[in-house]
Amino acid sequence: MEYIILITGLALILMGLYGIMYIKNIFRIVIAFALFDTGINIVMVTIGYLRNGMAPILDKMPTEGTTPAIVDPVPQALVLTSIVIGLGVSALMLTYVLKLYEDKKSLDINSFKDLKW
Amino acid sequence: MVAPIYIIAIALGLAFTMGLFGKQLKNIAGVLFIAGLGSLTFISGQWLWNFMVNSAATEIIYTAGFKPPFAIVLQMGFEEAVLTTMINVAGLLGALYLFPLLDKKGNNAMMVYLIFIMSTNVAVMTSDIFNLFVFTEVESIALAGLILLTGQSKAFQAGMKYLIVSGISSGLLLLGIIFAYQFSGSLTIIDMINANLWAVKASSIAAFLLIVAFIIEMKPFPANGWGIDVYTAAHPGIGAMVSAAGASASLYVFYKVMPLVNGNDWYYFIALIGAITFVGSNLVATRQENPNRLLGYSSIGQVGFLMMILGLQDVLGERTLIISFSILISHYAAKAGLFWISGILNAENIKDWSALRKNPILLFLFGAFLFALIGFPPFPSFFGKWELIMTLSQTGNYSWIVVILVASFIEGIYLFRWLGYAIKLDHAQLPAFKTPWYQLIPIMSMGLILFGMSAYLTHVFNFGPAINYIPLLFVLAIFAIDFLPAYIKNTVSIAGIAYYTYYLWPSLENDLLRQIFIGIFLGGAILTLVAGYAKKGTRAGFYPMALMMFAGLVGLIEAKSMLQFFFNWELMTAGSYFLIIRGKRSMPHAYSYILFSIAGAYAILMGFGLAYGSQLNGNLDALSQISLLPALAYSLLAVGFMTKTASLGLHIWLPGAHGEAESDVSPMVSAILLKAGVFGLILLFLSIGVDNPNATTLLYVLGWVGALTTLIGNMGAVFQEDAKRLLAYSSIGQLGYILFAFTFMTHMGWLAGFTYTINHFMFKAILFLVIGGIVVKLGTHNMYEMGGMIKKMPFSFIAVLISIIVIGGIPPLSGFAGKWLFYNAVIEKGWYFQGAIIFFAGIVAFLYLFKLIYSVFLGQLKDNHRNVKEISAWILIPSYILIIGIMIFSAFPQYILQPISDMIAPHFQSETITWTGSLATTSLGYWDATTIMIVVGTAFMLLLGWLIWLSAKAQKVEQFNIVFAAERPFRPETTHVSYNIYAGYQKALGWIVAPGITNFWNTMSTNLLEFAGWTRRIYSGSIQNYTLHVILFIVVFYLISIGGL
Amino acid sequence: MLMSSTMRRIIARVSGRIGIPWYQPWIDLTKLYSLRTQISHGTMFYLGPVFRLMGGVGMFLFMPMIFGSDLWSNYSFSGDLVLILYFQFFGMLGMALGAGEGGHPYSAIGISRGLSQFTTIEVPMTLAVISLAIQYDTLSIAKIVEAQQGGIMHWTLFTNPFATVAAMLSLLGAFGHSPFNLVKAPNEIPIGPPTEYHGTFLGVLRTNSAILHVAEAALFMNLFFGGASNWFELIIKTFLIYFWSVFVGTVFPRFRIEQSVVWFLKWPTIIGIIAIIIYL
Amino acid sequence: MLKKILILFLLAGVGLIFFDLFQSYQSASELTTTAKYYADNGAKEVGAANLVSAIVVTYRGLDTLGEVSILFVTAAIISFVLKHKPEEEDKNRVIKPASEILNTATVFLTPVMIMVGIYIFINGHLTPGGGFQGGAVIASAVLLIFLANPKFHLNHSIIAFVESISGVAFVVVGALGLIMAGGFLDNRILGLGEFGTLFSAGALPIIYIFIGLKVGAELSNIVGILAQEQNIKN
Repeated sequence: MEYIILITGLALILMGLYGIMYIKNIFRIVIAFALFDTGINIVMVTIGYLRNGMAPILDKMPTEGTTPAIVDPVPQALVLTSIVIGLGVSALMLTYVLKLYEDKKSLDINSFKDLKW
Repeated sequence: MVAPIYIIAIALGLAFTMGLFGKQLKNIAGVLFIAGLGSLTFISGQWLWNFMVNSAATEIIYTAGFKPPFAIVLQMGFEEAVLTTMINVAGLLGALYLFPLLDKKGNNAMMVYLIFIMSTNVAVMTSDIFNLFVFTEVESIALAGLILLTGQSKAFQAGMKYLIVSGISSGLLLLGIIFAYQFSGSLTIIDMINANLWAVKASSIAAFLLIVAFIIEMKPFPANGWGIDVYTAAHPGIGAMVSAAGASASLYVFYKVMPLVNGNDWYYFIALIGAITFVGSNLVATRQENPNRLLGYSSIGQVGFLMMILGLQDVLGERTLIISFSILISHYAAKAGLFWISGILNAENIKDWSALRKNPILLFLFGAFLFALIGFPPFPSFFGKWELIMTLSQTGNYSWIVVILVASFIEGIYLFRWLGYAIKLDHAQLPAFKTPWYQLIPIMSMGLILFGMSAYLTHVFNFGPAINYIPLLFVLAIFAIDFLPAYIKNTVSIAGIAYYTYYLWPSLENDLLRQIFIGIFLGGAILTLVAGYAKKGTRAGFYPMALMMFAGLVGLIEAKSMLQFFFNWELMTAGSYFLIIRGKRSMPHAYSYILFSIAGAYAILMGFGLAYGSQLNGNLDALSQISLLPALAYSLLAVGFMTKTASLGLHIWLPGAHGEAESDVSPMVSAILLKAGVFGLILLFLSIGVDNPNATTLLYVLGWVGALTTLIGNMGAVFQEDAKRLLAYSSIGQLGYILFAFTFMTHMGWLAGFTYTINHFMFKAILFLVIGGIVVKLGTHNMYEMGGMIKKMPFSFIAVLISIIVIGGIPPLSGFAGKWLFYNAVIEKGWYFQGAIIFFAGIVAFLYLFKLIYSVFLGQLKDNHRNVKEISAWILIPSYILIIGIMIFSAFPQYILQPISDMIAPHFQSETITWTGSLATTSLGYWDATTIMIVVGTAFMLLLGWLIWLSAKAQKVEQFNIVFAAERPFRPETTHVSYNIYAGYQKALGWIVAPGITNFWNTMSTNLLEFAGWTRRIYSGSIQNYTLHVILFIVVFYLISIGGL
Repeated sequence: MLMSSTMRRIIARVSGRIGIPWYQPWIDLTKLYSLRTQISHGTMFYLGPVFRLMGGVGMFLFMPMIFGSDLWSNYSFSGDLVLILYFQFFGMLGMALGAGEGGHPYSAIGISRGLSQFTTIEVPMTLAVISLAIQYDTLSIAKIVEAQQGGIMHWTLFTNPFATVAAMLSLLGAFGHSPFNLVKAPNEIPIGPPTEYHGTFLGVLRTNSAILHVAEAALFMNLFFGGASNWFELIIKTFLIYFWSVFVGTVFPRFRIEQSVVWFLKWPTIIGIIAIIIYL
Repeated sequence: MLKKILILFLLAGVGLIFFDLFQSYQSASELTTTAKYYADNGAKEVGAANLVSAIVVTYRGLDTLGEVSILFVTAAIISFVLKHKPEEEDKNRVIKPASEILNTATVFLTPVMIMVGIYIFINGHLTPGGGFQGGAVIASAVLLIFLANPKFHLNHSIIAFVESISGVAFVVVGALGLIMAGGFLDNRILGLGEFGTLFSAGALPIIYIFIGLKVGAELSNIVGILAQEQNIKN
């Protein structure tokens, strides 16, 4: 099970990279980046997965010496953070795209080569 | 003590609060902003103080009150204190600098700036890797915002590239973190390190992803186009932040996480990447004209350098930190300062930096920053590099040394071109610029930091004794009174030098060699400075630099250790560079001079490194038994010194540099400065010793080089039309004699060498003084525009006449001593053919000597010179003092040569010269200077008397009364035959001086630049290409490091 | 003086004229010394001839003339072969400067040519001298002469033929007769250093050139032809050495400057190098 | 074309890295030390049923602070980049009015969504969810409004006020933790209360409320500014 998810995540990352490097439309590049991010997040969640563990939400205070059978809560916490960060980054990117478009009236990535050498 | 956690609390609290202030309360926001940064600086500063003074223990901050690894832990140790202080100081000054801009953009901009600084602090302090990730993200996003402060479309493009690439690298970082976490079961860096991730392949990939992400953050060449664009597009004030604060932080972070891959090869790879970056960025920068982008390349190069040092930490051991710090702090202060200056000038092209001359303070700081980057004394980077090279060669890592030196040289290529532009280019029609206090203060404080750290690190490295403070302080004093008129400073300088000579002399008792050179250096200094009285005005900046050069020269004499020697060598180089570049058209020549000098200095440095490595003691006598690659070491040292003596192949800088220099600078650099190289060679040869198996070939080759240098130099002089260039070429020739003589390693040879050294000092000083004076008087360098000066300037004529008799080696004057000794030495040594070349060259000298004296003093007086007067007495006085010296040396050479031969006798078993009174005898021949003088003198008088008796009735006639086909030439130009009078000779032998060597160097530099231009095409400006580079970098690095390639 | 007249006779004979009587040069000289009007272009112009003459006289003074005679070894104790070699320059330089102040273009041209040619003339000479120094392991002329005593076969001419040839070739240039007389082409145009000189000055110069020639001839005699032990020998030998150049001069056309420069760097130099190599 | 091949080649390289990663990966059989510690003591120490929240807010509260500041910075940047004076907008820009359904839905749903959001972050320590999730829901409510009425004007000053106050409160609570309890962001400045009830887990819910408000405000702010951008006359 978790292997499949892992593969999915990794595949998503690759797709994202492909998009970033190949697609010409800058707006779609942002989408591709989001894809890449999602892939990362999926991988992260998968790592925390534990066979037949429940969500890390306890219904009662665990008794001494017995560890509740839950999945690893840490990656979930981390993933939460990384999602938010990704959100921020993509919001920022979109703003950039807006401004770039205002500036050149074009979404083609090749029209933004003013800085070189 | 305020807990470091308040850095976060205060910064964030303030940032959040600022949202409350609207337009109306903006001023309060501004005040709070600065105050907040101030308090950040205070907190980190007090911790630093706490560590340095009370040597407190490292402070651990447990957030949420739980022990690690279960909660995030910050750490405030000594290093963190240093780094955070650096960051916050830069942040505070930068905020001051940027304040108007931030103020214009409103509270939001200030918030972003504040959070940028805060997150940089946390990244330094945290010891939890995920927390590190979070705050580096905060940092990069905040930066992405700060880039936009200029609001230009370029900024948006750069920001986009930056966001995408850093996003990708942080994604990889996350992958690495999560897998490393699964393996180590913890998120604190230390636990991950203890888990030995690199040991198992599974986790080694995680470790790889972690490290590669951090490496990408440091913009390795060539996967760094995205980073450079940030420097280019962002406001220079932000560039300063990125380069000073950001780079320092990311380096420290890298240093923290490096142990994650503490595998056998990993550090090697890291060092390699660093080296490639160091070389690559500097190389590409050589073609750059935009100041900010140039600084960007240079920053990345420096970061690469530091990365390399960190990668070599296994080799460097406990020196690593101090070395890297000394490099880092120079980079920190210099880059911040330079970026800020750039912000003030706001020029698109480094050529426009000549506007800087309108503000001397900034110009001075600019120079200081550049020299700090290159690693000149007394700046921290100098000691850092020295320490680094010594340690590396001690451990036999020569290839790394080569890399470092090559890269530093390339760095010099563009930095000094830049400096030259700033000092020389015309700035008349450049727009004026304002330097408001809030922008000046940050720059000046960075300057202060730089100098302060220099002093501090000198103390830390315990290099204090290396520096002869008295002259340096004197230089500073002169600099302080630079505004005074020239003659006052002149007097002060002369007095100072005279006093120092007096003070130094006792310490040189029974060390004739050093006495001779102190005489040449300081005596020459005084004489040439006397000529300076002829100059009017303040001559701003002349005296500090001249004295700096002389301080360096004195230091060479005093040097006991290699460090002292090198320190003063660099000091002298810097001073002379500024002297030379003062000339009107001397920008390109000073440029080539400094480049050759740096290259030479690095050769010397490497040679010293080998000596140190083999002897493990820093004293100069370590040179005498070099066991590591001795042949190479000696060759390097020789080449290094020969860059100063302008020997064949390394001579192309000299004609321009000496020819274009000011009239009293030429004698300084020609008669005095060149002798520094001679001094170095003498020291080298002495320590090599006679028939040292490692140096026989070297000496033989050098002998040939010397001979050919003489020929080329004299030949070159023959075909000059510019009087000073003619003298410059003759200097090359004379130095060739000297080099040749010393390579004999025999008694006679060395005696000849010393004779030539002393002679050349005297007559070249005279010639450059007088000719320089005449050139100034007549306002032209071209000899064919002069003529007939003998009637106007008889005293100059006599001075020149005497000195050319000396050069020609015509008896009875002292030049003949050199020739005679040479004949004996050559025949004794058996270097007949070299000897023949030398003598041939000696005769060739007559051609240019005649051309010089004839076309300047004889021939036809030009109409526009009808009423010129004799040159200034201030120039004639030193010349005539020197003439007296020549006369004494000619009549009674034994008084000088006999002690010298006693001095060098112990060094050579070869047959010596015996003195009976004034009669010198060798197994070959004999020579009695005094008698010759007397005979010639009397005979000359007799003949003169006879002629006078014969032609008493001789009458003076006008200039044009000549047998000119019964015509009267109507213009002097038509009958003054001077231009290219050796045409026939050139036809026959001109090929000898065909500018092959110059062409060679030109081709070299062109190719280098071409290559740079070709390399930098990878920075195509396309986001996707940059992403491509990064991915490519990652893949290749992976395949090499883990993929088993 | 006798030589110069005879030289001109020979030239004349070869070129099929009767030529001048042998006493002609003396007539010229007396005329020159007694000329009324004399002009000077300045101090250096005035000193030039003195320097020149000094060069010639100096060579005499520092060279042992007759082997074994203390009187006629002159001041040779104060300097060796090197001194002699470099003393030639003394006169040359003075001449050049004096002529230079004359301000006549021809003078300058002549000097530049002379110097150019001279540089290369000296190359074979230097090589020869070095070769001698190696051969006799001394630079003292007296010693060299001493070593050549006892029969013609001991002369350097035979013991070290290459050096001799090289030196003799360079002597051609040193005397400055055809084919190397471009410096002061005597016959057709009044060109060369002496252009501006006349009257007493020219006289001094003439005297000097005579002395110089003899001196150089004597030097060669000492170096290569076993020196002289009495006046007669001295005169004969110098005479012959001198005429060698004259004969050559009469049969060869004049070289242009670059030609002569190159010529001296070809054969004479190579021979000189051989002269050294054989002693390596 | 060549570029495409190169890209594919590179992706193959990255794929190789991932393949190695995947090959050498074996799924965890038991909790890591850290996780085990949280599972055992999390409830006891923090008093939150939702361990993730416990970690996010308390154990790794500093990260959360970082997150918040990221959103904050983003909002700030966006607002100073896309700041426009009102006169730049063209009032008479005609937009096709939103469909009836959307309008009605907006009217009904917006309050509900906001309530749900608030519920989510108030119960963040008990049930799945928390400040960020709640804030996001609120922001989506705002987005809905914008969809319905593109010319809707968000009162930025109020939003800024909420944002700032909640942010400052967050920091202050953290600092209180430093003063009154074990360290910065320690939630034990208040009693842990009875496990599983609303008023438990010390300051955790309070922090979450502030986070929720802040995130909500920031996100809606971003949405608002971006939405406004379309009204600018070019």
